[in-house]
Amino acid sequence: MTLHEFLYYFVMPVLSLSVIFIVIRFLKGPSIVDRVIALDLIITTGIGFIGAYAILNNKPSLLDVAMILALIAFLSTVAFSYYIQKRNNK
Amino acid sequence: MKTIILRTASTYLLPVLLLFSIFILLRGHYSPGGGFVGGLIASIAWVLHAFAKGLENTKGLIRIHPGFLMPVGLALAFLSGIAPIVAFDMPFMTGLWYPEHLPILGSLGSALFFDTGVYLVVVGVTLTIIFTITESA
Amino acid sequence: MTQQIVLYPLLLQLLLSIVLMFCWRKISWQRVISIVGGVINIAVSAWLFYHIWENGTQIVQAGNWKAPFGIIFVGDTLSATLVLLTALSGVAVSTFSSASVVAARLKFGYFPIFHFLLLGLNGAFLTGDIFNLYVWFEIIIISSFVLITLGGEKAQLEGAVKYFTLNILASMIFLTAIAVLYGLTGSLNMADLSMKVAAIENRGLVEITAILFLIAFGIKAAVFPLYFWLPDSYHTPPSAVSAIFGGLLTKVGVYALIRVFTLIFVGDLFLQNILLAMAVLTLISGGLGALVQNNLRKVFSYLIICHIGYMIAGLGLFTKLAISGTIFYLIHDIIVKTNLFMVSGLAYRIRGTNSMRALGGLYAEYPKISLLIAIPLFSLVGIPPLSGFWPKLSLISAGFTAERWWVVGAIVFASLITLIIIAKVWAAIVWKDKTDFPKRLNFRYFAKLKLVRKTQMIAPVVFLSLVSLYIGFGAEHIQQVSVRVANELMDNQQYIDAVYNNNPKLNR
Amino acid sequence: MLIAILLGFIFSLFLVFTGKVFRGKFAILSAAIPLILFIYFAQFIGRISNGEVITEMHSWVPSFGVGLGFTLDGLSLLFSLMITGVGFLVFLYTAAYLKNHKYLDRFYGYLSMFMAAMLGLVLSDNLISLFVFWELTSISSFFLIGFNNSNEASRKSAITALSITGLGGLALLVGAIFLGVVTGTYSIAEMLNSGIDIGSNSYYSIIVVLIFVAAFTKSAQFPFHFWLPGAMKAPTPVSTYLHSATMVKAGIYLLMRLTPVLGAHELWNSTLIVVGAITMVYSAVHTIFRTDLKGILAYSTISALGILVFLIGQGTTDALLAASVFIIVHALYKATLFLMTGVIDLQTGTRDTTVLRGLRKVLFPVAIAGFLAAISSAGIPPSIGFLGKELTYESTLHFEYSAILLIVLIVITKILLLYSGFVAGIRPFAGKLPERFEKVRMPSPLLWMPPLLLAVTGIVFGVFPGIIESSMIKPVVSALGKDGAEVHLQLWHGFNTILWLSVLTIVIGTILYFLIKPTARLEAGIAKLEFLSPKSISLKIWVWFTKFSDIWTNFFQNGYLRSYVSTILVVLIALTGYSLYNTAQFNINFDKFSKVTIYEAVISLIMLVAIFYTVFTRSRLAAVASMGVIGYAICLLFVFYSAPDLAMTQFSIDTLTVILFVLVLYKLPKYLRLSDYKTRIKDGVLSLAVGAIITVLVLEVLAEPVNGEVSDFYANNAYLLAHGKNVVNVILVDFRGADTMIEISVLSIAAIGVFGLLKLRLKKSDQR
Amino acid sequence: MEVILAILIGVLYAAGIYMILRRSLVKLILGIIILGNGANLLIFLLGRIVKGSPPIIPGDSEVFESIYADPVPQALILTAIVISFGLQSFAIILIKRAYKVVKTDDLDEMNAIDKDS
Amino acid sequence: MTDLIVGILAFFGTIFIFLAAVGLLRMPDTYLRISVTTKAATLGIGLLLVAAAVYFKDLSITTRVMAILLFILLTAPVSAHLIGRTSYFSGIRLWKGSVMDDLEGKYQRISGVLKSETDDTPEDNIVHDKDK
Amino acid sequence: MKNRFLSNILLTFIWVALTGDFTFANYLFGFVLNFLMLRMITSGSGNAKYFRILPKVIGFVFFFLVELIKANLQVAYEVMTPHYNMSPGIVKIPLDAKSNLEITLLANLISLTPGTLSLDVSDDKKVLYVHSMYINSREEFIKSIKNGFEKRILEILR
Ligand code: NA
Ligand code: NA
Repeated sequence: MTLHEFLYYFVMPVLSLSVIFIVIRFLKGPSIVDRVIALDLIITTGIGFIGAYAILNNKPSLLDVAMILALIAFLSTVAFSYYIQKRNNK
Repeated sequence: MKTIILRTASTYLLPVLLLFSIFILLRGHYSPGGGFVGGLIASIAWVLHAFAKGLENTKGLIRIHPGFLMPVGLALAFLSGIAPIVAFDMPFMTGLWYPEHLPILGSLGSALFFDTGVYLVVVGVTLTIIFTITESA
Repeated sequence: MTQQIVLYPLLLQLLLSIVLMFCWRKISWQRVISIVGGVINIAVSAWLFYHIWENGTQIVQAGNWKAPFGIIFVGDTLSATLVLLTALSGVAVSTFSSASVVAARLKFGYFPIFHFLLLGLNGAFLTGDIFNLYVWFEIIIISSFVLITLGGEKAQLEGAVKYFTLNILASMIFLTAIAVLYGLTGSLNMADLSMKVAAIENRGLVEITAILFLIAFGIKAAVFPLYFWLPDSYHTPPSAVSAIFGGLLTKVGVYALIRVFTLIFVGDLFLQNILLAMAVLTLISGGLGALVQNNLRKVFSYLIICHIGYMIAGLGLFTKLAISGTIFYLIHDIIVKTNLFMVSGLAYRIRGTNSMRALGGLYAEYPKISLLIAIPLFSLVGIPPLSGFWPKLSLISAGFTAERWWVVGAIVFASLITLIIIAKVWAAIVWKDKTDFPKRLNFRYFAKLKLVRKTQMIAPVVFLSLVSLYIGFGAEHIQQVSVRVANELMDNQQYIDAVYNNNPKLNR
Repeated sequence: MLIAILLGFIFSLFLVFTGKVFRGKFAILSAAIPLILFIYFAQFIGRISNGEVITEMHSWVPSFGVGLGFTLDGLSLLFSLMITGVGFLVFLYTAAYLKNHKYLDRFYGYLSMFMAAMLGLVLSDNLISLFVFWELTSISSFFLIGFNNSNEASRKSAITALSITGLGGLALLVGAIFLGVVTGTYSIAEMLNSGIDIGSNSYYSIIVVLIFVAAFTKSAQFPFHFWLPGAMKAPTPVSTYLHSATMVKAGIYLLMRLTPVLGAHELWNSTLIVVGAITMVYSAVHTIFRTDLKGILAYSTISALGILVFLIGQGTTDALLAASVFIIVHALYKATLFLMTGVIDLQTGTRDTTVLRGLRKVLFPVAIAGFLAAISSAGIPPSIGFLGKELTYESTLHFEYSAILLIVLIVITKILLLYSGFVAGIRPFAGKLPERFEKVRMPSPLLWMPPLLLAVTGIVFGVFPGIIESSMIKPVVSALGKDGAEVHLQLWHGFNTILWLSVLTIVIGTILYFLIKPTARLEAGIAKLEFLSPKSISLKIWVWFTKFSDIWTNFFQNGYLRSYVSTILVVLIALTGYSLYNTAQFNINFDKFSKVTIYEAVISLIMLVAIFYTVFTRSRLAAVASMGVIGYAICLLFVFYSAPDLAMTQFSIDTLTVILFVLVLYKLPKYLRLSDYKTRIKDGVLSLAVGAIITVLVLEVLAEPVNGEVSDFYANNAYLLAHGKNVVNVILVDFRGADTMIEISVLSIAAIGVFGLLKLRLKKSDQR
Repeated sequence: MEVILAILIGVLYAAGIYMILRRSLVKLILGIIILGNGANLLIFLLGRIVKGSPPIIPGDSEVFESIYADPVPQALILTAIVISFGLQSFAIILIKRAYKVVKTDDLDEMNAIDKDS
Repeated sequence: MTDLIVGILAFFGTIFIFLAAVGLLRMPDTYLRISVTTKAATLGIGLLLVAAAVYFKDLSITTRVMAILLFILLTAPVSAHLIGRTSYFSGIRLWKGSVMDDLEGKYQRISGVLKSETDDTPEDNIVHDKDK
Repeated sequence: MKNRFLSNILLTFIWVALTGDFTFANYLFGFVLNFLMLRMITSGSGNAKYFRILPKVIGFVFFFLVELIKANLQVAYEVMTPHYNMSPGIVKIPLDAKSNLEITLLANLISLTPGTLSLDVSDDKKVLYVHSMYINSREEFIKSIKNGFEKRILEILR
C-alpha cells in the first residue's frame, strides 16, 4: 500500500466519518454550547482534512489555508461565548 | 469578557496575528493570500483584542479611528491606479514594476501598493463595522 | 491627455468620494467640494461627449490589457450621453442636497456616498465587461441602500428592507447569468461575448441566459411584474436621495437591458415579445398605481414605473426608430424625474408633508415656484413641445410600422393617464387652497430658510427645468443623438470593432 | 407669421416677470396684442381673396420631419381673424370684467398663450406642429377653466376638460403619426400633392377614427360633449373666447382642413353626419331644460358645433359653404351672448333665466346686443344668421341620401336653437323690471361695447353679405378643395322650399318661446334622467376604473415582501421553464465528469444536512451556526477543487459574518414566528422549482465545450508580464484590478452605512 | 461529482429562496447569504472544476507545466464574496436597527402601504 | 522511509481526530465533550500537520506547520476555557455521575464576577441542580 | 525595554521562519516590521528573561508532550469502551501563580491535557476552577496539578 493509497483509503474516509459524527452532535445539540463545540471541531477536523489533502495532491500551498483556519476558528467560539453570556445577562 | 485567560492570551495573539496578516498581504502575489485575507486577519486580531479587553482599550491602542483607514487605503489604491496615467500616459491601473528583483517581496510594483490599499480598506471597514456595533450593543 | 478620457468621469467621482471621506465632519467643506466637483464633472463629461461625438467610440483598456483579457471601458455615444446626463442631474442634486439634507445626515457621510453612487452610475454606463458591470451595480446598490437608510425611521427601514432584498435578488440572478455566460464562452468582455454567444449552437441555453438577464435587469429597471420594491421605498428617503434614485437608478437597469439586448442577445423573437408584453403591462400598471396614490412622491414613484414602459417598448420593438425613441425618452426622463423629486422635496420643505390632501396653496403663496414646477410636471406629461412629447413620435411610429397595436394603445393609455394624474397633482398642490395641516414643531420650513439655502433648493430645479426645456425645444439635437445611438446599437459590429481595433501604444 | 404666432407666447412670458404692472389700470394695454395681430392678418385679406396661398417654413426638428410650416389660406385666415378679432374684444372686456383681480396678469398670460396656440393651430401646415399647438390650447384652457382655483368644482371641471381633450389630443397625435407614416410626410400640403389615395389604404379607417376622436372631443360632439358645460365654471371671457368662438372650433377646423385629404369617403361622411346630427339635436333639446344662462349657451354651442360637423359630413360644396358661413355666424352671435351674460352676471349677480326680467331698462345697450344676437341665432333676416340657416337648409335638402330625415332633424335643431337664442338674448331684457334689479347700473363701456360691436357686425354682414363673400367665404371654400365653386351670398332667395322651412322654423320657435318658460322644475326633470347621460356614464366608468386601479395596485403592491419575491420567482420559473421545456437538449455526458470520492460525498452530505437544518430550525442562533457549517463545507470544497484563495476568504468572511450575527442577535427574542402550513408548502414548491431549474441549467452548461482563451492568457502571462505567480491574486490586483478598486469602495460604503445606521439619530423634526 | 455539485447548488438556491420567503428578517438575510453561496458555487462549477491544482505557478517555473484550475472564476467569486460581505454586514446591522425601531424582525409587520405617507 | 513515517504520523493523527469525534458524540455532558475534543483533536491535527511537514521536507513548509501548531496550542485551550465557562454561566448542568462541583455558588449572575469563596449573596449566585 | 527588545527579536525569527527567506534583508525587514508593530501595540508590561529559561522551556515541552499522549490514551480508552469509568467534577485549585501570564499558561496547559479543562479563574486570581474527568480525591488532584504544571511553569517564568 502506498502512502497515497493509505491516505486515500484510510485517512480521508476516517476523517469523513469523524465529521459525520461531529455533525450529528451538531444537530443533536442539545444546547447551543454543544453546537458551538461541534462547529469548532468541524473546523479543526477541516484543518486535518486540508493537511491530508495537501499531502495527497502534493500541493503545499494548501497548507496556507489550514493556517488561516487555525488562526481564525477560535474567534467564532469567542463570539458565541460572548453572545451566550450577553443573552444570559439580559 | 471578564476572563483573565482570554485577556492574557489576546495580548500575545495580537502581535502574532498582525504579523501574520502582513505576511499574508505581502506574499499574495506569489502564494494564496493578498490584501483581502491579510486585512481580514488583521481585523480579526483587533476584534479578538476588543472582545477580550473591551473596546475602549482596543481603541486606545489603535489611537486613530479605524474608519480613517478607509480613505487612506482607497487613496493608496487610487494613486497606484492613476500613477501610470499621470506619469506615463498609460491606461489606468497599468502595472508599473521596479526592474530589480527585491528580497521578500519579489518584484516590487504598483500592484503591491494597490494590494496594501486593499488591506487598509478591509481593516478599516471591518473594524468600523464591528466596533460600531459593539459600541451600540 | 485624451487617451484616457473615457475614465476621467470615473476617476473624478472616485477622487471626490475619497476627498469627501477625508473631510468627514467638515460638512461645509463637503458642500462646496460636492458642488464644485459636480461642476467640474459636467465639464469633463461634456468634454467626453464632445470627444466621442467627434471621434466615435473610444475605449480604455484598464491595466493596459487588451480585449478580451482586461477590463475594457467603452465610451460610445449612448454611454457618453448618459454620463453627461448623470453629471447634470448630479450637480443639481448636490446643490439641492446642500440645502435640503439635514446637517446630521451630512455628518454621516452623505456626500461621499452620494458621489460613490454617481461613480457607480458612470461606471455602469462606461464598462465594457459584464462582470465589471455587476460590480458597478453592487456599488450602486450599496450606496443607494445606505442613502435610503441613513437616519432612517420606521417607514424608511421597511422600504429599505424591500429595496434591499429585491435588488439583491436581482444581483443574484445577474450573477447566475454571468456564470452561465462564462461557462458557455469563457469570456466576460461584452464585445467578445457578442461574437461568442452568436456562435453557440445550443440556442436554448442562450435564450435562458437572456431570460435571466432580462429578469435581473428588469427588476432594476422596475418593469412589470418586477417593480414592487420601487413604490415601497422611493418615497421614504430625503427628497434629494429620491431625486437621484428617481432620475437615474432605474435607468441603469434600462441601460443594461438596452446594452445586453442590442449587443449580446440579438434577434430572439420570444424575448422581444416578452419585452413588449412587459412594457405594455408596465405602462398600464404604473399608470393605474399612480392614479390611486395620495402621496406626491408615491405618485411620482409609480410614474417612474409607468414611463419605464415606454423605453422597454422601444427596445422590444427593436427597430432603429423605436430604439431612438427609447434613447430620447431615456434622456428626457432622467432630467425630468430628477427634477420632479426635487420638486416634491421643495413642496415638502414648504408645507412639511408630501400628502396631496395636506398640500396646497402654492399658487397663492409661491406663484413663481408654481410656474417653475409646471415645467417638469408638464414635460413629464409630454405636453408638446416639452421634452416628453418627442420620443412618443418615434415610438408610436415604430409601433405602427410593426403593427403592434396594443403597444401603441398602451403608450396612449399611459400618456393619457399621466396627463390626468399630473392635472390632479397640479390641482392638489398648486391650485387648492392651503390646508389646515398642522404646523410641525421645529420643522425648518422653506420660508424660514436662509436665502442661500433657498437658492440652493430653487437653483437646481431651475437648472434642470432649463435643461428639459432645451430637450423639448432643441429636440433636433437630442434626436440626432438618439438616432446616432440607435444606429450604433443596431449595428453591434461597430462596438466590437471599436473594442478590438483600438490598439494602445503598448501592445502586450 | 412665426413672430405673429409667438407674440402671444412672448407676451405671456413677459407677464411672468412684469405681471404686477398689468394687474391694474394698464391691463387694457394687453389688448394691443390681439389688435396688432388682427390688423396684421387683415392685411392679407386682399391677397388671399385673389387666390394666393401664403406659406412660410421654419425648420425645427427635421429629424422627425417636423417643421414650423405655416400656411395662410382662406380657411386659416378666417380663423385667424376670428381668433384675433374676438380676442381683441375679449381682452378689452376682461380688463373691466376682472378689474383689479389679484391674478389678472396671469389671466392675460393664459389668454394670450391660448391665442398664440390657437393661431399656431390654424396656421400650421405640419400635422405635428398642429398637434403641438392643439395641446397648448388644451393646456391653456385647463389653466383658464381652473382660474378660480379655490373652487373645487372649478378644479374638477378643469381636470375633466383636460382629460377629454387630452384623450382627443392623443388620438390626433396617433392619427397624425399614422397618417405621416402612410404618406411619408406630416405636411398637409405635401399629402395633397403626393397624390396618394389614402382612402384606399388599409389603415384609412383607423386614421379616420382617430382624427374623429380628436375632433369630437375638442368640438364637444356627443358623447364627449359633457366637458363643455362643465368648462363654464371659467370666467365668462374664457367661455366667450375659448368655449364658443375659437377653441371648440379647432375640431371643426381639423375636420375642414383634412376634408381634402380624408374626405369623400363613406366612413367619413356618414360618421360625421350621424354624430353631428345626434349632437345637434341632443344638445338643442337640452337647452330647454336649463335655467342658467351659461348652461343654455353651452348646450346651444354644442348644438351649433353639431350642425357644423353635420355639414362637414355632407361634404358637398354647398354644405362646406354653409359651414363656413355658419362659423362666422356662430362666432358673432355666441360671443355676443356670452359677453352679454357676463355683463348681466356682473351687474345683477345672477344668471338665472327664471328671475332675470326687464333689464333693458337698466342695461339698454346690452339689451340691443342681446336682441341682435338672438335674431342672428334664430336666423331671422336681416341677420347673417338667416343666411347661414338658408345655406344649411339648402345643402341638406339637396343631400343625396336620406335628405328628408336630415332636413327634419336640422329643422328641429334650428327651432330649438331659436328658442334658446331668444331665452338667452331676449328674455332677460323683456317684461317688467323686478324690484331687486332696479339698482343695477350701467357698466363701463369696455363691458358693453364689445358685445354690441359683435352683434352689429352680425347684422352688417347680413345686410351686406358681399363684404365677406369674396374676401372670406370663397377662399375658405377653395381651401377646402372646392376650387372654382360658385359662391354667391344673398339674403333673398325667392319663394322656395327653403324659405318655407325658414318660416316654419321661426314660427314654431317663437311659439315655443312663449309657451315654454325655463323653470327649475324642468331642470329638475331632466336631472332625473341624468344617470343615462354620457357624463354620468363616463363618471361611473371612471369610478369603476379607479376602483379597478386600486384593486390591481394593491393586489400586486400588498406590502408583503414575500409576495413580491414570489411574483418575481413565478415569472422567472415560468419564463425559464418555458424556454427549457422548448429547447433543452439533454445530451449530458456523465463520463466527462470527475468521479466522486468519499470525502467529497461526505462534505456534500454535510452541507446538505446543514442547509436543511438552517432552513428548518426555529432558533435563530442555531440557524446562524449551521450557516457557518455550510460556509465551512464550501470552504473545504474550495480547497479540494484548487482554490486556496477562495477557501481562505470564504472562511474568514464566514467567521466574520457569524460574529456580526452573534453581536446582533442577542437583542432579539429567542424564537421565530412561523408562517402557516399552506404558505410553507407553496413557498417550498416555488423554491424547489427554482432549484431544479438551476440544477438542470448547470448540467446543460457543463455539457457545452469549454473555451479557455482568456484564462490561458492569464496563466501564461501572470508571471512574465504581471510579475506574480498566484494567478488569482494577479487577476485581482492587475488583470481585473478595476473590479477590486470598486469592490473596496463597496466595502467602505457599507462601513459608512453601518456607522450611520447605528450612530445617527435624527431629531423628530429632521426625519425624512 | 459535478452532478452532485449541481444538485447541491440547486438545493442552495432553493434553500436561500425558501428562507427569503420566511417571515423573519434574520432568516431572510440568512437566505440571502445562502443564495450567495449558491451563486458562488455555481460560478465555480461552471468555470469547470479541477482537483488539487491551484492556479499558482510552481516555485521556480515561469508558466504552468501541468494542468491548473481556471483562475478567472476564482477571482470573480472572490470579488463576489467580498462584495456580499459588505452587503451582508450592512443587512445584519439593519436587523438590529429595524428591531430597535419596529420592535420586531417579523416582516409581516413591516408592510405599511398607506397611500398618504 | 519518509512515506512510512508520514503514514504512521497520519495514522495516529487521524485516529485521534476520530476519537475526538466519537467522544464528542458519546460524552454525556457538555463539559466532558469540551474536555475530550480539545485534547484529542489538537493532538490529532498536530500529528497530521507534522506528517505534512515531514512529507514536503521544505523549510518554509515546516515553519508554516510550526506556526499552525503554535496557533492551535495558543487558541484551543483558550476557546475551551471560554466555552466551558460560558456553559456553566448559562446554566448547563453537569453529568449526573459527576462527583463534585466547586463552582457552585461562585458566579454572580448579574455582575459576572467569579468569587473564590461562596459568600452571602445567594440570590445572585449561579447554582444548578445536578442532572437527576 | 529589554522585554520589548526580546519580543522584537523573537517575532523577527517567527517572521523569517514564516517567509522561509533566510536572508539578511529579510531579517532586517522583519525586525523593522516588528519594531513598528510592537511600538504600535505595546501598552502593558510583563518581564521575561528569554535566555535563562530556554533549556527549561525545552524540557517542559517534552514533559508536556508525554502528558499529552498519556492523557490522550486515557481519553481514547474512555471514549471507545462502552461504559463510562469516569468520575468527573469541578475542582477549585488554589493558585501560587500570580501574574496573568503565569495563570494563563497554567490554565491553558491544563486545558490542553486530556481529561482536564480550566473553566475559569476567580476575579481575585486566587483560585482556578478545573473540570476533570477523573477525580479520585480532591486533594490528590490538586496536588498533581500544583506539583506538575504549576511548579514547572513558575520555574520557567520566574
Ligand atoms: Na468508556
Ligand atoms: Na483540555
